[in-house]
Amino acid sequence: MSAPVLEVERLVAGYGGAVAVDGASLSVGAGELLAVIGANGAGKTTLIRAIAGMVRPMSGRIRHRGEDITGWTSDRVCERGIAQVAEGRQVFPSLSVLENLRTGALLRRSRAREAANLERVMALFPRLAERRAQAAGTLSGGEQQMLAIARCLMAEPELILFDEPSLGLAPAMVEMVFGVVRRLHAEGMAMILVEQNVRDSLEICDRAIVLEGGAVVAEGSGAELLASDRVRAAYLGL
Amino acid sequence: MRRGAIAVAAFSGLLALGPLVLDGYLLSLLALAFAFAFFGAAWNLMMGFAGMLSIGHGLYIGIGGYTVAVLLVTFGVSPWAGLPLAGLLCAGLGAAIAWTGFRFAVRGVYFALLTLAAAELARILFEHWPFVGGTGGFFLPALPPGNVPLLTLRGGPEFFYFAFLLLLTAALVLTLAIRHSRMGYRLMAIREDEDAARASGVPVLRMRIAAAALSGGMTGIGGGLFALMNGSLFPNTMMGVAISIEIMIAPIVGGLGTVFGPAIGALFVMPVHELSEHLAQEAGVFGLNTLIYGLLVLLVVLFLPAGIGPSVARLLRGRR
Amino acid sequence: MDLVAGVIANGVLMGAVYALIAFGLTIIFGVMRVVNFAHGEMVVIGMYAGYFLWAAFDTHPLAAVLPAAALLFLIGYLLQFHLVQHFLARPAHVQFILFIALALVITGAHLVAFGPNPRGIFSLASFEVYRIGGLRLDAVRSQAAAAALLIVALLWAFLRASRLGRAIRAAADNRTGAAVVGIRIRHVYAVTAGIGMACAGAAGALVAPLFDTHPFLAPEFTLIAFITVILGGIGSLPGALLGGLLIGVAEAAAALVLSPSMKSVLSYGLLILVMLARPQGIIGSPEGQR
Amino acid sequence: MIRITRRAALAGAAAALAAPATIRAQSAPVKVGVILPTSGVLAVPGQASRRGIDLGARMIAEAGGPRMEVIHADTASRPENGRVAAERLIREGCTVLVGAWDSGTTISAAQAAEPARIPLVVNIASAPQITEQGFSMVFRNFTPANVLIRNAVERIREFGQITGELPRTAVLLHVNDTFGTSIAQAVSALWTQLGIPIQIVETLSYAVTARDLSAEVARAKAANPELLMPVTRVNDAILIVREMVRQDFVPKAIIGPGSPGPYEKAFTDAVGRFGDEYMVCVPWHNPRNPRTAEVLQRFAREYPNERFELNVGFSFEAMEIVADAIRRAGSGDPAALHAALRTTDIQDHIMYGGPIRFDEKGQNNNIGGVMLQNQNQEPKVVGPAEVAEARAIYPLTPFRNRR
Repeated sequence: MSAPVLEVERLVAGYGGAVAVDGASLSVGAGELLAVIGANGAGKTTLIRAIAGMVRPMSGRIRHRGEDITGWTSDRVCERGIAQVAEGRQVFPSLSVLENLRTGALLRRSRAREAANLERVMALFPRLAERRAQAAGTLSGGEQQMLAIARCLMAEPELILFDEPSLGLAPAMVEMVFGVVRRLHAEGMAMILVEQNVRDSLEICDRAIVLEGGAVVAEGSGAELLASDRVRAAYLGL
Repeated sequence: MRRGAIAVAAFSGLLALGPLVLDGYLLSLLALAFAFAFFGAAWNLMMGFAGMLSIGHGLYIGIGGYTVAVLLVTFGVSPWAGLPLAGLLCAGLGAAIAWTGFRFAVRGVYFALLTLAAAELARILFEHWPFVGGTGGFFLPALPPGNVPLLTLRGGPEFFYFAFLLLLTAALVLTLAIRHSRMGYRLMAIREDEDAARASGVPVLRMRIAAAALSGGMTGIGGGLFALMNGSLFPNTMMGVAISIEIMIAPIVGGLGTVFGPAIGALFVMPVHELSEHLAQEAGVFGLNTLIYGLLVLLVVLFLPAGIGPSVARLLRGRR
Repeated sequence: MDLVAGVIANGVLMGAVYALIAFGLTIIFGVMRVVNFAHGEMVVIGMYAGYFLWAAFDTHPLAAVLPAAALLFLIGYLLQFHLVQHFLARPAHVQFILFIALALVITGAHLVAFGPNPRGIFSLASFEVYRIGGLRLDAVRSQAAAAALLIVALLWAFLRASRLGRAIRAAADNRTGAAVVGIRIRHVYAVTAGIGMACAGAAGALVAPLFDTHPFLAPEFTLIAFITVILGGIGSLPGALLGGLLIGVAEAAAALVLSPSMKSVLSYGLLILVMLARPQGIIGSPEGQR
Repeated sequence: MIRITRRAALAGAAAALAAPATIRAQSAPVKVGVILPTSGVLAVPGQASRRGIDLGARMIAEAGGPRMEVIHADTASRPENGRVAAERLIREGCTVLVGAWDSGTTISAAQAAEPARIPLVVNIASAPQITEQGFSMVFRNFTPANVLIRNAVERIREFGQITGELPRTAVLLHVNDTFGTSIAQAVSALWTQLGIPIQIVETLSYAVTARDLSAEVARAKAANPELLMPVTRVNDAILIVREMVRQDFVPKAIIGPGSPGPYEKAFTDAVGRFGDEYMVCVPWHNPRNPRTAEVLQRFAREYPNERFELNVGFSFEAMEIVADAIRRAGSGDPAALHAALRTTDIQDHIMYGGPIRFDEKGQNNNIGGVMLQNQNQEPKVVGPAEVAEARAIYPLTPFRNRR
């Protein structure tokens, strides 16, 4: 197996004095889709934010393609091709759809191919093409999620960190989001998917980890975890 | 509460002995420091406890000062009556401004600018009002020989030392009482999260008006005494932007929202003022005092984020 | 009639310069949510830059605009990057005192370095007038206004069309979002502060031939910038322009009909009225009022 | 009118400077406390005053005057500091105080001086109230606003006699600060009382912080007066002249009654020849007194970039008054100094006017006022005739002819 895209080793991170991620380790291989499941407050979002450089780890190591990127700021992490579809979508409400997309291409890594990428994501999300001049704040939740994903793709990432992409969306839109994730996976994109929609994410992932109290308590393929009694009881309500 | 009361008693008791060892200069310097500590404590009630940033507290100093001075000189009314009247008038003004701000949902920076605009409007109006001397100023007569300070509420350094110390002590006691009262908790709830406070049944409007009225009234009384000490009043120096800003520095440097913050701040700021002025004179470099003063304030906000007071308290506790 | 037209025209010209000052204040607030209470001091630094360039090289007053803006950009960038950045998460009153302290330091430094004496630029150019019919437009003011409007227009275009401009607007709109897309927030903030203070500096260089430079001018500029910004809507750039023109004209009109010394009554009155009736400013969005 | 003969002047100078040996023999110098706003918004006149104090102290010492030690205190232009500064100086052993430039600070300092029985020699402060509040320790060697205007009116009347005509209409344009307001009030009170045949067609006031006076000047121009009477500080005087040039507003004369500003170096530097022929009526040094010339030369040597104007002059003179009192008192005892100050009678002094004497309220009523006109960017005395050093130019040369 080739070297993993991302390795996280005994990561500890949190806010102020509170520790949210407590010694979690994981790795994502090239083209691999890793699902992260866990209850509210298990440390999923903090894990994502620490990898993305938005929370400074207290200890532990994060490596990207073998290089230590622990404690790097978010802009440097983005520049390496680790992009984020953040919780709450985080679009720029008063900027137009087009301008939002172009903020995704501010990075040096993809700047030069902005026009081509724009065409690509517009083709992927025709809805956005229709509304390109509209302020992002006026879009529906689902459309904003499309925008967040499209914006992330503008950076030509090789690893995407999805943080609750289906949260608060109508069922049709949840469907759409999973469709996009599946499609990106099929195209060979490495991804970490944090979802409260446990069944769907376990079904599409290559591998999954279960986070409890900030630590990894279970790991395995999606099918293995779907079969595990513990996961079924705790996260699938069966 | 009990420890706080002991601290206030110790603080004021110790300072009351001041005149035994201090000369006129130090007494008048300390009187000025107490005056600013008092203004700071009054301002702190609004900002530190209720979270209402007022950058126009000069309004109350000015209105309080002019009320007392005009009553005394033009109408022959003793400051004994003038000071309470000034307090009432300024309490009313404070309440009116708080009400206006609340009624029209003027918050945060906007509320601060509302207070500033009110103070500036008052200043300009006073500058054009011949009855109070306009920009020409309003002057108090010199004290006759044989003046009895307790009668006229005017006197030498010793009198103003005690007068402002008394006011300051009263303000500290009041702050302490409020801090541990239901009103205090309600005010702090408003400061922390106004919407949450309202949701949990705090009468936000009433609390804010109460805090502003109390703060304005206290400042007005202090302003009256300040005018009696200065002997002359000018709209610009009594209610200009400069004095409004000056009175905020001590409480913030000392520790906002704490009982002793304003007093500690003023007792720190005054000597800094004085020493830097000395230094500037020695060096013959005018303006050095402003520079040093600004740098020290900068250092305090940079390195003692909660103010000097809490840091001193932590140090004292650490020793024990 | 000429009197009224001339006074109002001058008001419009001054308004354009106020707008530039206010533009600087509002962009800093709009992006970082801090209120630069030392804004007037930045204008005064720009004025000194203008004065000393003139004194040393006898340059045309407009020639000082770029160097003054560059100097203030640098000051703004460094201040934001190394000092103000640490105060972004602190409460408003602490930020307020930080800027007050900065203002004191700058005023003190000016007084120490340059003394209290007003420094006037004496150049024949500053007495020129343009005649349009019966209207006499003062040349320095007209040039200052034109330059101010040009700068505002260029900045507006920069914010709309450039990559960095987009990053600034994105950071203003949603800070987390900006971090998500990999914008270097600290750098972008510092650039924003640099631009905001450069506006003040450029305005300072523009007014140096009009008002004589001395250390104590600053509070007036800060106040006028505030009123302008609140009138137009805090954080709104077109609002700053509108507010500036409004204040310029209102003050001119007040000087005509009231006693001139009462003219700021009108500004403050207008300010209170707008705050009570339309707190988001005349054309600001409610979004701005945070 | 007061006339000073050359002989009297010389005799006076000798008397003032030749201190008796008894004083010089005393060991401890008399400590003189000086309170001035050397920083803050009043720093310009505060520092100018300080130059006068320092020069006075040096020249008195060199001439063998009584030994004095000057201790300075800065008020940072805040009135409440006047009292603290006075208390501090008194503690440091000062037995006489000089100060405090602005009226508020002066009152504040007087309140400390009064109970301590330490005399306060007021160098500058023009509010009439200062000597009307019943302070017994205050001695003011400066004209209150009403006297300033009385002198100014006298000069304007004389001016009419010299030029053969007086302007018929005037606009009074004054700064709305403590000083400007007192002057404006005095003008309106005295104008008709003294029978000045000039009709004031409009009175305009502007804020001291004014940034732009175009509208004010436009209004003044619209009233079309023959005489413009600006009462200003230096910054606004500059703004007014610039606006007058731009708006091509050329009255027959510009005379600022009692106004500071145009004689300051900042003014002539900023407006150059456009500031020429601008007149002000102010208390000023007597250019015909040989001692004045000596002081002026010395000042020019020590402060080559500054101008000797009235802040410097009256502060210099305050030191001479103090030195004279010390000499006559024979000690630094405040009570003796107070008694000596009461009987001050200095015939020869550098500022124009009669002998320096203080009335029972502590006011010197003999201070004269001159008419100054800027010529070639220097203020020149053009009246009264007995001290004039140049002829007044009238009417005003249009600005467009000066480019």
